Amino acid sequence: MNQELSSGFTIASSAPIAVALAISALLFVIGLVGFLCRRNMIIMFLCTELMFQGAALAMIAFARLRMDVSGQVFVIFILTVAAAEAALALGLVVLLYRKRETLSADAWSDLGES
Amino acid sequence: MIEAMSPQLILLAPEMILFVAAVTVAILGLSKNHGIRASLPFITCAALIASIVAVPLTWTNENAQSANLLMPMLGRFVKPLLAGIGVLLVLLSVGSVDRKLEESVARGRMAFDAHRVVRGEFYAFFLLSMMGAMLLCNAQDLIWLFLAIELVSLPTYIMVAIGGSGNRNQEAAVKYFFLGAMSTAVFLYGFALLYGSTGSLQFLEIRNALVSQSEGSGIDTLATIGIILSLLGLCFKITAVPMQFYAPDVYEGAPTHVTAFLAFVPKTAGFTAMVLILTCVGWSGHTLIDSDGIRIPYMGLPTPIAAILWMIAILTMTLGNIGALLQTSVKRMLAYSSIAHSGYLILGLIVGATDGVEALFFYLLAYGVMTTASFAALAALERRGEEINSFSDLAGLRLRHPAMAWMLAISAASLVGMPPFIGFFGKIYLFIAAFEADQFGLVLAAVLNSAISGLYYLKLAIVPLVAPPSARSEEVTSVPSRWPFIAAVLCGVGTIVLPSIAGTLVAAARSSAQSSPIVLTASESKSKSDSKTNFKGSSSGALSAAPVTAPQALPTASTH
Amino acid sequence: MLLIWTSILFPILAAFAVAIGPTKSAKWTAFAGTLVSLGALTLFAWNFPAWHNAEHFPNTTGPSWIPQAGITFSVGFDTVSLLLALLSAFLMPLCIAGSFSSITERTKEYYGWFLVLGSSIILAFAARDAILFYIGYEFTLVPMTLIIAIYGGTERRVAAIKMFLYTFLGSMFMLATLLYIGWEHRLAVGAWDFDIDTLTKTTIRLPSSTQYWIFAALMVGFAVKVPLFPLHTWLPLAHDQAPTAGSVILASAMLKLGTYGNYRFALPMAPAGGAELMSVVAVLAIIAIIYASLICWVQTDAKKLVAYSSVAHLGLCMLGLFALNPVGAEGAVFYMVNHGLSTGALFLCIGMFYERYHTKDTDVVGGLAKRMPIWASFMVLFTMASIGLPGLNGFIGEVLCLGGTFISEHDGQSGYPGVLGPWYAIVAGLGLIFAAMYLLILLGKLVWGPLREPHDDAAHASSAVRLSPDINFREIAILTPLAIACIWLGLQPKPMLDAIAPCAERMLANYPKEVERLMAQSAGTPLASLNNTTNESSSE
Amino acid sequence: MTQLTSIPQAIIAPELSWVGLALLLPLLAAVACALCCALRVKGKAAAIITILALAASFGIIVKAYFAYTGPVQVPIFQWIDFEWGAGQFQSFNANCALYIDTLTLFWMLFVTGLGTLIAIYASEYMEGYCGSGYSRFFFGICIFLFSMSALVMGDNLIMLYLGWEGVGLASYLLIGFDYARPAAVAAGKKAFIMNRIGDLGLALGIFMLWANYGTLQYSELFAAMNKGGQTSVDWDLSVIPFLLMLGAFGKSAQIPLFTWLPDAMEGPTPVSALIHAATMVTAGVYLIARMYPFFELHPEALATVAWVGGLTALLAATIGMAQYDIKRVFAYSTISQLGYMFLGLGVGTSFGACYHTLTHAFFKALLFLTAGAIMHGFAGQLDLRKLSGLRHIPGWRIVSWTMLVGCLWLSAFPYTAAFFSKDAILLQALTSVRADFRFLGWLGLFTAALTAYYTFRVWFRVCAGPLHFEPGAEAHSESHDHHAPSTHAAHTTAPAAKSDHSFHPHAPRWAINGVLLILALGAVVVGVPAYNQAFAHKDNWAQQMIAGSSAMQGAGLAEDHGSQASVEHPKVLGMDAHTGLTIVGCTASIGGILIAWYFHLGSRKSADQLRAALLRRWWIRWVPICMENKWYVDEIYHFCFRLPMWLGSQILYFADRHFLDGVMVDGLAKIPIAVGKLFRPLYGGALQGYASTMAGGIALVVAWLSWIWLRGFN
Repeated sequence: MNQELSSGFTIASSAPIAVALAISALLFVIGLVGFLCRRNMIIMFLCTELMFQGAALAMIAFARLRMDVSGQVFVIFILTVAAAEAALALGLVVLLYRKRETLSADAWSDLGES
Repeated sequence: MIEAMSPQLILLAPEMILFVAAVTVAILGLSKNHGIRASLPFITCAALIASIVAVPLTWTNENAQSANLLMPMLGRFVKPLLAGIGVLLVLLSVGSVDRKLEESVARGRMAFDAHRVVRGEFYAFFLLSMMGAMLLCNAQDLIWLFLAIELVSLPTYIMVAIGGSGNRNQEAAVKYFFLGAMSTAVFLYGFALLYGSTGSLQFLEIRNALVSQSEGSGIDTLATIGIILSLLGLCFKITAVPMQFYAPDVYEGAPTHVTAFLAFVPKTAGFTAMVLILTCVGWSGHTLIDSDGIRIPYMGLPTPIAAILWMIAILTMTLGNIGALLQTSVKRMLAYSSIAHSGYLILGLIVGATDGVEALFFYLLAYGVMTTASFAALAALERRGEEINSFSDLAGLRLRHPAMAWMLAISAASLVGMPPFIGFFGKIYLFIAAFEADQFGLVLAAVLNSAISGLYYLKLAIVPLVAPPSARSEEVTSVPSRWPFIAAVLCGVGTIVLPSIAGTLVAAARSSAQSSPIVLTASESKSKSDSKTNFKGSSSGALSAAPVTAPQALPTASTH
Repeated sequence: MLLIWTSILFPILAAFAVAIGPTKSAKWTAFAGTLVSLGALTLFAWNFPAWHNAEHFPNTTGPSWIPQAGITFSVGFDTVSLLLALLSAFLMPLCIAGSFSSITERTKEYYGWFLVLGSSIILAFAARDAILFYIGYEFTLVPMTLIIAIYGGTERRVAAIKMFLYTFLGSMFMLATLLYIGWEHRLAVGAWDFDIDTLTKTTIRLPSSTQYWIFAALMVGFAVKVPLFPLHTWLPLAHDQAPTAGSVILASAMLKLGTYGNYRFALPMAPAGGAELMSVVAVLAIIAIIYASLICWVQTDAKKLVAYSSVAHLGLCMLGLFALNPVGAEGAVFYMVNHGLSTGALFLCIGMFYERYHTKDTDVVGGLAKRMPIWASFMVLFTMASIGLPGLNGFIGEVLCLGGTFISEHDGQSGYPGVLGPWYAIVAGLGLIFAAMYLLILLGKLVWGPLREPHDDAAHASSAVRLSPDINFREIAILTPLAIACIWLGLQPKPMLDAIAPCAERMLANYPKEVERLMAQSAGTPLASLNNTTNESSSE
Repeated sequence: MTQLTSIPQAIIAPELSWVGLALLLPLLAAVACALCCALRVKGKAAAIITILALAASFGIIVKAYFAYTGPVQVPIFQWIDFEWGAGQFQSFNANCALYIDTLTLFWMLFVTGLGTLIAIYASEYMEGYCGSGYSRFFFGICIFLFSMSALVMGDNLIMLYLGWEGVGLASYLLIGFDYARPAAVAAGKKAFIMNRIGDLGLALGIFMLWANYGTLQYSELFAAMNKGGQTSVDWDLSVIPFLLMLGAFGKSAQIPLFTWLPDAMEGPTPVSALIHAATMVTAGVYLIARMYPFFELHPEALATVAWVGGLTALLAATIGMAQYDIKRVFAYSTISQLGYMFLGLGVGTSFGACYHTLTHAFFKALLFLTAGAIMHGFAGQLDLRKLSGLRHIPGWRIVSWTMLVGCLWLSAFPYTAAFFSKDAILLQALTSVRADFRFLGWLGLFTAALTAYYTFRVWFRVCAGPLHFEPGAEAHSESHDHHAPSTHAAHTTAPAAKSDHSFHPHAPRWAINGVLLILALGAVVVGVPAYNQAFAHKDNWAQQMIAGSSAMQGAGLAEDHGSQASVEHPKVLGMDAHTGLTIVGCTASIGGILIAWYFHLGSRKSADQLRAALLRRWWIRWVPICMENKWYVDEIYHFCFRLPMWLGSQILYFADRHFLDGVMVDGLAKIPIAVGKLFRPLYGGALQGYASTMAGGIALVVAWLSWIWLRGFN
């Protein structure tokens, strides 16, 4: 399956990579839309995680395509960073919850120009 | 022991110092002894100064050669710049982190409780973030770049949250965190696409792949989208147009010393990252040595990337300046002004090659000094325990705090580009670089924008000096610790004195902007697999052929 | 070289001394500072070798500041810039002495800023590097804005902010153009270099369309500073609100920066563009003369009247410069020096009576000849000087400017064809009548006529420093050197005119060719014959 | 173009630089007077200094007259002198140098002579101002004489212009001498501005000359004319005479710019006598005489001068008839006599004009000084209805009889000096080839009759008739701070009281009487050259003086006419020219005197009846009304020029403040702020708000990129 990648990358010819890419793009978009719509801060953080996974999936797809291990190494690092961010996000959310007794992001909008 | 370490590791000496200092500071922060807790900022300063000293010692030419970096001399200028301004930023924060807790403990109203103390962590995160920014300069591949950027931003989210007291910090933190996370995801996706199209994470290989693509039918779309997405993601760091909306709220909400930090360190990191990525894509000024050693001029950024950067520059400048006109809060106005200055800096990015990047770094130096001066002046004052925020607090400041009033005036004058100060020389050099790349439109836009910026910077200068004192400004007192005062004076003097050594600074910026020449060996276009092997040999050979460190004469007159 | 740098840097040292020293001695240190700077300049002028040739002295390029951008610390004078620098250095001590009694609080800051202003003006005149000139030119704004904003009249802040922003926008255009010129030089030669003479040599060779834009942009930048017609609205406000000494320096030294800028940058650097645009700009100058003179006629506020009058006078001065012949150019430079002396003196006189009556409104106060005879005689002398009475300095400038405009026709035999003509001079001549009218009305109200004093004598008594009804010895000591200068220049202009002549001719060297080419273009003759003349242009 | 008899070429004579002293002395005196003024000298020191200086300069001029051999150019010092090329048009030099020829000496003689006499007169007349303005007055006189001598003796037109503006300044300072009175200040300002309008004409003329001839020095200009003046058709040469004319009319108060002279009577009388009668106003005549050859540049130039002169003479005479203030009458008579001089110049006899200037200077100065004496004695009373029969009062006989001499000369009584000078002018006009000149000649004769009438109207009213007078205003106001009480009878009487015994007019002392006598003698002496020519058939001294100068070209014309006259014996009313004119001239002046005798001495009430009768008839009503209101010229100027300009400048000032400054500048500053408000809602504060805008931005960019990709693809 080691297709010669001509310089011009044609999606049509290699089905599996296209599917993987489509899924990762889908994941990314879902994460983005979820981040914009959902009010709850934890859900919003999860959506950012989703976007991270979308990127990771794309990375794996390309690694597979290129038969190059560094893509997967990158994914591992993405996961670790996502974990770090999760810890930080939850710490922050707990801090906010203790302040305003609510998880909704709209509670925090008194800065900014009215 | 140092020779034994491989050149890459030696170059990381400053980061190692900072890391060790971060750990010690985190631990010392928990000690019961008030003296140790009070000395934490000074330990941080010591570490930073040590890292400044470490750079020239370790970053010698041979190390840079053998380190096989994309921009070998980048760290030699950027790291001392970061650490230097970092020292000033630490001085700003002396006495304001954990202030209420420390006071109550000092007055004995509260027993010391290790769980509540935050100062140690704050300075640890400070050092970690600084370390992240420095790591960026040694980046060799996308992973390193990604990790360094995350290392810069994660600590800043926390610093915003724990820096001061009051719920405005939390709101700023939450906004900063979530939007930061989103932008990280964006540029991560960009990296993924870039990896996909070029097949490698190593900068040098990405560059060779992109150059060979551009030799052929131009960079393919996937790579273009990848680069654009990563640039947009990084725009968050440098508060450029699509991603700059968080800046006013976060800068206003965060405590002043943290805002000062945000205004400089992430911005420098963002710009360094963008420089690295765009160097991969290759600017017109790059030296290309083809197989038989002839230098061929590289035609520069592909049009879509250049067009988008051009749009971002114009919009950032204009929105930043126009937004600042309406503000009544000083910190919010300074936020907009830092957005505007990012617009000017993107000008340097567009020009690219050595002139643009060199002007960018020199302007970053100037920007760092003058913005820190204005924030320091604000940090050194307070009104009834809270920070200075609105202009009416500053009215007639000259009567009670003449030094701070003059510092504000000087920083405002320098920010607007008034001649004898460093800001003017930064702008001049930026315009000269823009002329090198025939960007007349941009220069005109920048000139118009700095004229518009005159409106609000003049307000920042005239209100403290000339306006009659208002009721609110009567209660303005100076912060108990005198270090912010000293930092402000240092920055003010800096803006006046630095122009006199402008020549040497520009030379340093020029050397850091050199990027290693792209070497197109005849076998380049052959199959991908074996390019990796001979690549190593040829690149190192080529490197020695064109000694990078020789101060390069100005690039031959690019085709006009 | 050392003398120049002493005259520039010493006032800054004095400013520090004033800032540190005790308040009481602030004014004397400031006075001493300006005297030393004046002394250094006069010593330099005394043995100035290039009085009769158009060379700069010292023409060695100084230590480089930013080598990559070709910015160097090179300073040097030619006769024109030396004269203007001497004028400003001469007026500085007079202004400081003039404000001893009028400035009572925040005196240290006032004198400090004044010294800084003086040094940056001299730097602007002395600079031989375009960016160094820009630094001097631009930095005068900061002290001036602060002086007006702190020590000015009622709505001083509005006036100061308007002045700053207006001039700042104008000079931003100028900066962009200077850099563009530097860039054209870089293209032609390969390296950045901002030395004015080298820049002039390269810009002359540029195609006429680029020169057109360079001239237009530079003209806009400098027209804001020399208040040419549409861009003058900031000047009356600034003068009205500025303290006496501030408006003296604004009128006599800072406005000259604009005219000097035109003389040094706009005209020599873009002769082709200049030749085309000259008639448009001359029309603006003429409108300025008539427009400002008419407005002066209805003014009741003495200071605003003199402010608008300097708009009119400088319109005539610029007209002389645009006449593109030695008579006009020399007249313009001579006029710059005279205008500085006579208008500066007028402002000082107005300041003196303002200190005593605290009102500038000529409806309220008047007929002071009875109360202040010595002041009245000085006032009459300086008004007559600015009206341009023969025998005093104004006349010679006026005659030369008008004469220059007169003979600057296309087919003039004066060896310097120009684009203006007799009709321009005739209309500008109307300005002479209006000049007599509005200045005499000022004189009639202020000096002659029955004595009118503001009835609220409280203001009179409350002035901190009790001033004698007529001007005291200090004030006389300020006005006499100006009076002597006015009379001396009126009777003996020859040495100064001879000094200016070579520089004026050098500046206009390329214009005869350009005007002929313009005429040939407009007359439609084939350009081929003329083309070869342009590319092997005369290189000095 | 009549063949130009060449003007003698001036030789450079530096050894004659002592003549420059005549220029320098008044300047030194002025400086001395300024010092007296500054040191508040109480006594009459200033007067003595001035008189000495003027007498010395008169002596120098007389010495120069006797030492005169030919036209001479005396350089003193370099003033404006630079050249940028070798060519004729590539230099601008206007050095301080003197050009001495007969015309200059002719003029300087009577200028310095009269100046000295009037200075002596003023020393007594101005006693009242001893403490507070005396030396300032003499400072003005010295400045005036310095400028006048610079004007007359100047070697180039810029020196002439220097003198021109200098005399304007002196007249401004002296008219506004009594600055306490707003009327005086306004008059001074009006005089200066009117002069300034004339000066503009002169300045433009000078520039035109310089542009066309490349030089401004008389010697070089005349040399250019000698080589055959180009009367070219292009406009910038032919406009020169008209511009010079405008300057001359401004200074010598002719038709367009004459309204300032009557108002200039606000100044003290010696000023009116010296400046506004004898010397300054003749500057215009001097200019045209000096630049006479250049008036050939346009065929109609001289005709215009003649017409303007004739019409002014008539207009001024009509107004003079209806004035009640003695000084105003004499002011209008000065304007009318100047009209005659310009008529003379216009018709071609520059000799007649210059000779009339000489005679006029003497008798008009005499008349003004007598009026001054009356005003001084009768505490400012000058209304001829309130003064009568002065000659009966002891001590006033000299004033009355000298006034009679003056009036006789003014009305050109047969065989007086003025008769001959006016006769020379009218002869030239009546016998000229051109019909319009002849018409002007007859018009001049009619005006001569009017002149005779209004002159003797004054004399019969004031000096003759029953003794009755009322003191002027100054006697009854509290003693002016500047009028030392000693000079006026302190006791005050009700102003309306007619009884004369209460107020004793103090008669003038030796200084005033002496000067009056000398002037009367001078008026007679000045007639001697005419008597020689008329009776002893020796040629007239004045004619020789004028003939020897640049005005020569005009004199030449006279001879041609003369020669033509002898050839065709032009007839005046059928008789030979000279005899015919004398007869007509005598009838005109004697007729005028008789009419004046009838109305103002015989039956004074008949004058009032005539006036009432005229006012009743509607079709003739406008004549007396217009005459008394000076034909409303001032009002016309006010409405045609001053008012519209004043309104225009108010509008401009409003526009400058609000439109140019308010709308343009402030408006420009408000644009960025307005745009800023546009983008403000984007920073609303909501987290998701920011996120969506950011996502929108990214989506936009990616969409644009893929659009390019797709477009590139197919």
